[in-house]
Amino acid sequence: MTTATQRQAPSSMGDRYETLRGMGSTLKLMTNNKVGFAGFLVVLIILVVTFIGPLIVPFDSTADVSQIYQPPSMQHLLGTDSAGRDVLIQIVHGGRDILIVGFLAAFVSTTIAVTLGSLSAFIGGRTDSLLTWIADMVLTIPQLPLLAVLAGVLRLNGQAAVALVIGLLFWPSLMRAVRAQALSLKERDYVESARALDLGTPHIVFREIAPNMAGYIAINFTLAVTGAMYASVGLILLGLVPLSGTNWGVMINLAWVGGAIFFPDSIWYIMAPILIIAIFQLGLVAMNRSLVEMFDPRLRRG
Amino acid sequence: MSTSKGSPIQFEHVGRSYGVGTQTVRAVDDVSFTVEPGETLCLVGESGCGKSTTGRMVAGLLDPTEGRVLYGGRQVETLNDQERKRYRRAVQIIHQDPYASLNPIRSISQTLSAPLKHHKLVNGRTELRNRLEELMTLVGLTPPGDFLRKYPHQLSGGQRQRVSVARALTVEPEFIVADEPVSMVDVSLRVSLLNMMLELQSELGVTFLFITHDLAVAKHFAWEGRLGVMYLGRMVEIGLTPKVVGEPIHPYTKSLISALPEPDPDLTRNKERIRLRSLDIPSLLELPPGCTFHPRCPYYEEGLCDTTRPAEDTVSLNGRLAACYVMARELGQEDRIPEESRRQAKLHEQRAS
Amino acid sequence: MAISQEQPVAARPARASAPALRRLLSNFLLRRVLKALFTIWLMASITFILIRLIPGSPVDVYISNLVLQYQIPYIEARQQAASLFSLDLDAPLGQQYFEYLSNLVQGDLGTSLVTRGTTVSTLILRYLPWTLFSVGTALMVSFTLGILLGMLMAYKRETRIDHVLTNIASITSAIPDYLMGILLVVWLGVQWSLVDITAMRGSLSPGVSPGLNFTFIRDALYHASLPILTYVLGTIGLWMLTMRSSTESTLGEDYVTVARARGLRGGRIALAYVGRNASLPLFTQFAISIAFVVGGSLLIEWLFVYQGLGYVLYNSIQQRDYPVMQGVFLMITTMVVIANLLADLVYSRLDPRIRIAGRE
Amino acid sequence: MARNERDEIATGSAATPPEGDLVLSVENLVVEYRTGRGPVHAVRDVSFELRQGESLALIGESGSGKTTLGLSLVRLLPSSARLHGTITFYSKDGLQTDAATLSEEELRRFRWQECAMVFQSALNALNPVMRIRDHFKDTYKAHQRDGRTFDLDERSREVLKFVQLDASRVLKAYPHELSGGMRQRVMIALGLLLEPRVLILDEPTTALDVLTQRAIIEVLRRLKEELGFAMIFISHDLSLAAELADRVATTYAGRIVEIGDVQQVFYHPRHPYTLGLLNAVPTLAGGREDLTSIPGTPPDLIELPAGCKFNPRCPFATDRCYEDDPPLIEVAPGQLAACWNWETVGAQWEEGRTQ
Repeated sequence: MTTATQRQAPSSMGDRYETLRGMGSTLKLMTNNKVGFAGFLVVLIILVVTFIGPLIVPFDSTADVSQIYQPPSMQHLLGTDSAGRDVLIQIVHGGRDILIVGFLAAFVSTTIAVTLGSLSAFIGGRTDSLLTWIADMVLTIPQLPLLAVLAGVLRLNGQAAVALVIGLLFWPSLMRAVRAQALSLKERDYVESARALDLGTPHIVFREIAPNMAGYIAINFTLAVTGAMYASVGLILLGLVPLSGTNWGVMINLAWVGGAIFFPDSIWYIMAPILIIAIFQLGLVAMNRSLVEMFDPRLRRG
Repeated sequence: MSTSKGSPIQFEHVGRSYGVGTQTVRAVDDVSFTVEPGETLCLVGESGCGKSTTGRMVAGLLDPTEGRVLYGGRQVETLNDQERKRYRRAVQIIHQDPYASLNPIRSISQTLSAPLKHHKLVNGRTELRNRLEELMTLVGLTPPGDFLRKYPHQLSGGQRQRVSVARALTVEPEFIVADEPVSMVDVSLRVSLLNMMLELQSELGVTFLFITHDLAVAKHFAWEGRLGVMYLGRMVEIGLTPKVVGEPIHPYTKSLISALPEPDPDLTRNKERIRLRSLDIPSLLELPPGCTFHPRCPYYEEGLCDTTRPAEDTVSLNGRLAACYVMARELGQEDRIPEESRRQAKLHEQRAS
Repeated sequence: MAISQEQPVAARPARASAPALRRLLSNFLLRRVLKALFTIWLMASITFILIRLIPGSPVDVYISNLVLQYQIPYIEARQQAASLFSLDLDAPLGQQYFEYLSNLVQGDLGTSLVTRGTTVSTLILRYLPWTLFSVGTALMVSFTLGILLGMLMAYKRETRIDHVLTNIASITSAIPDYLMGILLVVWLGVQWSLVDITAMRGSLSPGVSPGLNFTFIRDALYHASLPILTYVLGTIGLWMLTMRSSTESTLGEDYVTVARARGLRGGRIALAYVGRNASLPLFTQFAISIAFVVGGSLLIEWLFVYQGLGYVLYNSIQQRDYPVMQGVFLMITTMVVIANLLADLVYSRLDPRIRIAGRE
Repeated sequence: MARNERDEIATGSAATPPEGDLVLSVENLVVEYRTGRGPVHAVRDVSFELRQGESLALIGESGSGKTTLGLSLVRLLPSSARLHGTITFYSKDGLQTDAATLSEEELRRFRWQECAMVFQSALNALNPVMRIRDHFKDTYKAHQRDGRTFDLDERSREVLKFVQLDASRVLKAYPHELSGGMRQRVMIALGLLLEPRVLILDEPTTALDVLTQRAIIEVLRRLKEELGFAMIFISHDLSLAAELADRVATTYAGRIVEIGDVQQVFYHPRHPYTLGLLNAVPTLAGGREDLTSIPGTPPDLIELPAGCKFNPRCPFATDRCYEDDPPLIEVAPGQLAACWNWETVGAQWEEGRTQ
């Protein structure tokens, strides 16, 4: 039997101390998976660059025709674009829209999925088959074409609208996963004995079941962010979403539509937005490996 | 047996059926019995015979689809909130699988403190502490301090089952439903778990409904209580354990006893064997007509056994019941066989002779 | 793929609803078909509502354009719009909707606003095969390759090849496929100029007419190679990772140990015991990915100027050619729904436990 | 009637095992698994022999390494396992093969021809997506080239009839369409297909109900008496050993702690663990027994104590038991026990018997 590694204070402390100590060791666990931790750092850095960068680095879009497609140099760390503007500044200022849409859409779809998934699992019967049926149906609808049609017809302007529409389309697969997980947890013996002990539904949902699903939901949330970014950048690329100003999607669109790709030395300008999006998505997926371990009961507080 | 303060739980023609695709499956079919306070009733039967479903209905965790469940003489559905709360806490359950019965992410002290704090059975931290240690000692997990801090995956199967029992005791129940509590624990450790539960019964006067597939464990645990044998959702025999094991009446009980191997070479190799007519259990989806054991029963008589279904109390000898017409005739209770079956039996006799 | 079959046997108390209806509904196949039809109907209604009802809807925009630009009187503009949209704009809403549906059933999806006279159906018939061809081939290649590589990774667990393939799989499945498409064009086409991307534009070289001859097939493949490569790169990672974990758990099953104990050859075990069982869960995922990949064709076909349905849909959205947009979108959804149906059938044939249950 | 008096009237059918020729001999078998927490000593220096027509029961509980022992005989261990020692199979024509040294291909051909296995959970011992008929075909095809040719269909029906199964219905069925008992009987039939000399059965009856278990025991008994198979039963259930075994070995923490003829081990045990097991198993016959458990918890095969591995739970332990691990000592003709104080153990048991 593994004895508890760190010496604990006498356990006469209340539950609160137990959860605090738990949180501490949970965060520590994030570090012990190398790949996961690396992913976590990447995501953190990009978030900082995107949301704090613009406060430090003023936006300057002065075009300078003599300086087009410059390779990275001291003044332009990432070189310049087709109009001679600094690429780094565009990257720093270009993330906000994309990430907001990504996280907002993921939040919307995760909330819908968790609510409908748990409802469907706990109520069962007709509600369960109806909700699963709806989820299955939405799953068979190709998301991008519907998004494109909606964007074309409805003039989606502003991140909130785009995020909402994406969120409303992306919840089914997560809902089915949450439902399956909730169903299996609901049948567990310790939930039945909690019912026998008359501990009440709030205790069962938030103390017995939710903690076991937290990891599951966190992992699916990060996947939802990647999915939402896939869709939003896609729409921007197709020019169907009139997002003003510059963002990574618009940069790629301009580079592609403007034919910049045919100039060999424009490579830095094209690669910068593509790489930042790809690296962010990779960071999220890698981070999941730590999330898996963070929420695995055997490792978490062993 | 110390006088215990509980109320009896009574089954009256209780049934539970499920919709499987287009058919309905009767997991429990017209079962009636009463468990008196302080008593031990043991339910034995093969897998799929409905003993676990019955256990959950006794514990009020599953509603019957037919018949009535009574607590203290009153039907459970008609209890008012206050009475229902008392019934809810009066009956607790212990599960079979030690690895699934404790929430893996909550420590043992958290698992045990939840009911104590929720129902305000203790006030203040020190009283909680003492009650936790008292419970741990009751179930034989000493020194308590060590175990309270641990998590389920740090304990062995036997230790987890003891925590399960301690959790059931937190609300001072009158009645414990133990669903195969020892079948996943090593044989050499089972007995200490059974003896611990027997001590609890004599000390606290708790009523036990003990569910198992192992007749020998049933005999050991319920020696002073009663034994009920179930087959395909029905109670085929019930009575005092020494009688049911010593002189079984229903052919199914006889077959179980004769089929069970004993840990004693000479005894078990020379045991008189009952030849069954067919080896395989019929599926719950297509139950044979009349007595559901007739396709396998060595005492089968055409017409008599496969026309109507024997009621639970076909044979009734002061509390000792068995659902079998052949045995009813043998024991001189022929009048309890319904007219329909008697006529069919005569018909087949004439045709045969 | 939405088989609700994996729902645990519903432990609901038995109710006496009409047995005939329940027997009908419980037939696995019929339920699938009903659901498919309902999805198509729902999508048709959504596009109807979008096109017709939302203020500032495309019909009104089209009418106001005609009035402003060509000074056509309002009434006449309405007639023109009605004929193009094959809608009677004055009739009460319910009647319009009913008419819209009946036209739909007869395959009349209205005519294109931009290219006058060509009906949407002809457009679809011309461009649908290209999407089917490119997406279909890509899915087949990616699925089979993904399964084989996945099994290899599971058999060679924790070796160098496993680590390399796992990393490749996780990278390609994380990065959006259209970004990889762009990278292909930029690096293969421009930077290393290994591929003449300008020649590869479009789905067919000029002057080559479709027919069962070698030149057509070679040319079609040549044009479709980059889109197919992009689709494969976009989906193969997921198959590899899923198959790897599924194979790993199957290798731990008793029947594999028993097969080895029975002295069966490694190949036989890998194929009939491990492969078949491990690939089952992938079929459910295959159906879901159909919707994803077909949807993605919108972007990939735009990227490579590959004239399939996705490309037509893109153009119709850009040019506000609503009838075409409506018709093509419906066609894409129908394609996905049918593909899901087929995947359901294949899955139920493969897993006897489902097939038998389905027939009860 | 207290259990111990009954053996006075020891009629007992197979008193001493038939003197068949040697079929299998295992010498100093050691198996270790590499894990994160250090090596697991699953099998620690086990030796025994098996003769034609004889059945040996290996009885042990969790942490005894009995399943590893079974799997190691046909080298079916996972890659993380290391195996030392010799496993010699003697085929009918006197050829001796040491399974420990066989190459992969030789091993493949050897398995099921010489030594077949029946596993515990019959449900997933059969390939869920294949009919039973194909399982027989696979087994036959795998050994066809080694000269084992016979009419597959006829042979399959023959072995299925032997285990009382309706061949026509079973052959075309899928595993999930058969009950637990039927699947276990199919596994036994598959084991007989190539007429191996040794049949290893790992917990053959554990996952089954009493009546189905009885049917399997009857089949195994006929197998032994009519077809003269040499069999090894691996189980935690003493009653199964009492029913079918000629010789019984109790195992603890990866080693055989006592081995002997079934009458000797059941009625004259000499090892404290065997004693503890016999006193802990409830029986159906007779009145209520005062049963006692073995104290403590099952052994952790990674952190084993010094000396005798049973000392933490042994009421007879003396100083010597904490220092060195006792070898198997002959305590009676054909009976060995690994205990320094077997005399006191024997004395206490025999004295308990006479009360």
